[in-house]
Amino acid sequence: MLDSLQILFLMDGKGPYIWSCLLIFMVITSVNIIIPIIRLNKIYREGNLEE
Amino acid sequence: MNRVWSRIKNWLIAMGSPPLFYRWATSSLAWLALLAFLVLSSGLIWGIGFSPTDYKQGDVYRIIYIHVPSAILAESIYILMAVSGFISMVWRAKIAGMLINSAAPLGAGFTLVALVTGSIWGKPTWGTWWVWDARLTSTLILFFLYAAIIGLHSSIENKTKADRAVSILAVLGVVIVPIIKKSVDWWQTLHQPSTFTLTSSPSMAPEMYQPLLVCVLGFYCLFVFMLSNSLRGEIISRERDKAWVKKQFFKQ
Amino acid sequence: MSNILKVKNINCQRSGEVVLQGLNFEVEAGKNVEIIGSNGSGKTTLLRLLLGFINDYDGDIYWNDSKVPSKLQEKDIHCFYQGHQIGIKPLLTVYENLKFSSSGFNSSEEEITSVANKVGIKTFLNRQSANLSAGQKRRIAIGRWLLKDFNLYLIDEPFTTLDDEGVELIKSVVTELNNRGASFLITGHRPSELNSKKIYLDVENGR
Amino acid sequence: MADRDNTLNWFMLVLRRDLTLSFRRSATYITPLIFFLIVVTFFPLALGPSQSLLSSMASGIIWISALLSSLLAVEGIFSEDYRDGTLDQYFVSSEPVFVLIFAKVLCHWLVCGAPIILASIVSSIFLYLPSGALLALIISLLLGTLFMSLLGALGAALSLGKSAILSAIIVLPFSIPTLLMGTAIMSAAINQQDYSGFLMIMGAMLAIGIPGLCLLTVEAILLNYE
Repeated sequence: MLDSLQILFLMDGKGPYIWSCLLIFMVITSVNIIIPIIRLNKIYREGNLEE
Repeated sequence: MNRVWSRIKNWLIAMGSPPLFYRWATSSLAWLALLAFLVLSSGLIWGIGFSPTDYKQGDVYRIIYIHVPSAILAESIYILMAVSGFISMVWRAKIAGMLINSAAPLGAGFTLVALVTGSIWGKPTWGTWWVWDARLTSTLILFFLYAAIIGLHSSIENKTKADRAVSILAVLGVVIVPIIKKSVDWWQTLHQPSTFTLTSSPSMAPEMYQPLLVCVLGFYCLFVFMLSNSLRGEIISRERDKAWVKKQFFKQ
Repeated sequence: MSNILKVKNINCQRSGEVVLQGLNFEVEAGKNVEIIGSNGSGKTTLLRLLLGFINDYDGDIYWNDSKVPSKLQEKDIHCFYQGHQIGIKPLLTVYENLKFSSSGFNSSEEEITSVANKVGIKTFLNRQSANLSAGQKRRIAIGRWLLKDFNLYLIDEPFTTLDDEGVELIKSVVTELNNRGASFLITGHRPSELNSKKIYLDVENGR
Repeated sequence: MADRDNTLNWFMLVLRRDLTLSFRRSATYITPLIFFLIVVTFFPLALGPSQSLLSSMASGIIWISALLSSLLAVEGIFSEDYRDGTLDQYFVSSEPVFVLIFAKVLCHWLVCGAPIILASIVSSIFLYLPSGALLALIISLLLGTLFMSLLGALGAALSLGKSAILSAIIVLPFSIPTLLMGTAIMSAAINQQDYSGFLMIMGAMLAIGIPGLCLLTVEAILLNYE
């Protein structure tokens, strides 16, 4: 089981390229998802303070 | 049959008014996230994990399962923005302007993903980080178009004015994008006789091609989720002092 | 007496606070209307709203008794608009300022000199407008009214920086143009001696 | 019939007015010229004076500096009229407005485009451009600077009252097809090939651009009046 993971990760030397691509995709997408949520919470907290 | 069609039409018209869209988005956000996660992860796992290795390039071609879908998505987000720009110019629909403002950062993000993965792909295959391939160059120009839209929108304070300026730019952009792609393709053949273009997907083996379709579908589901998420935030931030926002948003 | 312009209960908000509320008035051909209000009472907003520069208002505007979405699309009523900035180019001479304007581009040399004479700036015709006084620049603007017959003149505070002689000049020009069938919509701080229907903005908002 | 020559009078009037204004203020046609020459002389300073290197890059250098200088000069095309109220009067007058926009663009092209083309002849000597390509350079720049003035007018209208850099960012991506066509004409001329096909493409782009961009500019200016 362990070595098949090893093969999957290494992919005869080209593995890091693929995983770095996946990592960059996840980072950029999560930034685009989280920023609106943070903005919404900020408005929510400000809104409640006014009431 | 036209009963179904009229229900779809009513749903589309309902989406035109911010409160109704906000209610639909809040209720179905979780489902959209789940759907996007399922389709996308199955596509990626199938593509990266189980599809056969390419005889020429070895395993590094698997980057195609991220690079191509994000490039396609960046293109279709721009077309979506142009359509909503046209709607906002002709019918002055407020939600269309908001849609552009929330879709632009997403489009820029996906274009960035396509660019970075394209250059990472170039390293093992051609030994350089950046190669002036026709498709990569037109994606780079698309990124500049997104930056122009975001820059113009943030530079105008009055949001309704900013929406109309940005919809003009989006409509103009969608006319120019095919011209740019054609001239860049032609420019590449002029200076370099056709080397290996980055992705000739139709000629790929079927088992490599099917996961790619699933990945593209997954990316579209992800975009629908991200768009409704950021459009929801945009509506609330734009209509804060309206009555329906106080009733629906602050009372949760 | 068909009225050129009819305004029915106009409400307009500018960035949140109410500027115009329940405004009704008509402008008949050959008659004048004066909108009097303090600063920020919505005079300029009303003018820009009539001209179609602002379209987020509720209420209706009838041009020649037909409702038109925005004045910019409707071309058969000739309007002349003069805002706070009177649009005199310092680098151009007085003659060029009269000639290169939305009213003077078809008029011949004699017409322009005769209008300049009537308005009292004939002697400066070839002098650059940079070294003219504010009052004289206003006279150039008044000269532009005479160069072409418009149905409706929308003038924003014409009496500022004008001496008594200038006020007399405006009265004579307005009456002359009224006889030719043109009507005026003028805004100002205080009611002037023109024979015009006075509409007080501040009182309107109060009611 | 009267209406048509009325509009022609109107077009000629605005053109004459802008030309007299620009010639009275000599800075308007000198600054783009000097900027163009400065940018052109930077390249030999940076890349070294070797003739073979410069002559191979001459057409690209001239084209890029021509695009940039005609774009930066377009910033003031509307701002002065917008500030002192003449633009409102012109909009309200019952003359068609896009004629006014095209007159302003044409005036900017005559005032800024023409000096740039003259300067490009001088700079083709600086950069050892092969003499055969000089005629192609002038023709392609004629069309190119006109398209840039059109695009620049839209950028200036969109960012009225904002910084010029913003209108540059907005407009530069749209000038890529013109840049590619221009340099293609140049490389075809240098290799003594026939470049009439590329000229036709640039002509077609102008044919679509002039009506389309002028109408979009009218919409963009109206937007600033809200």
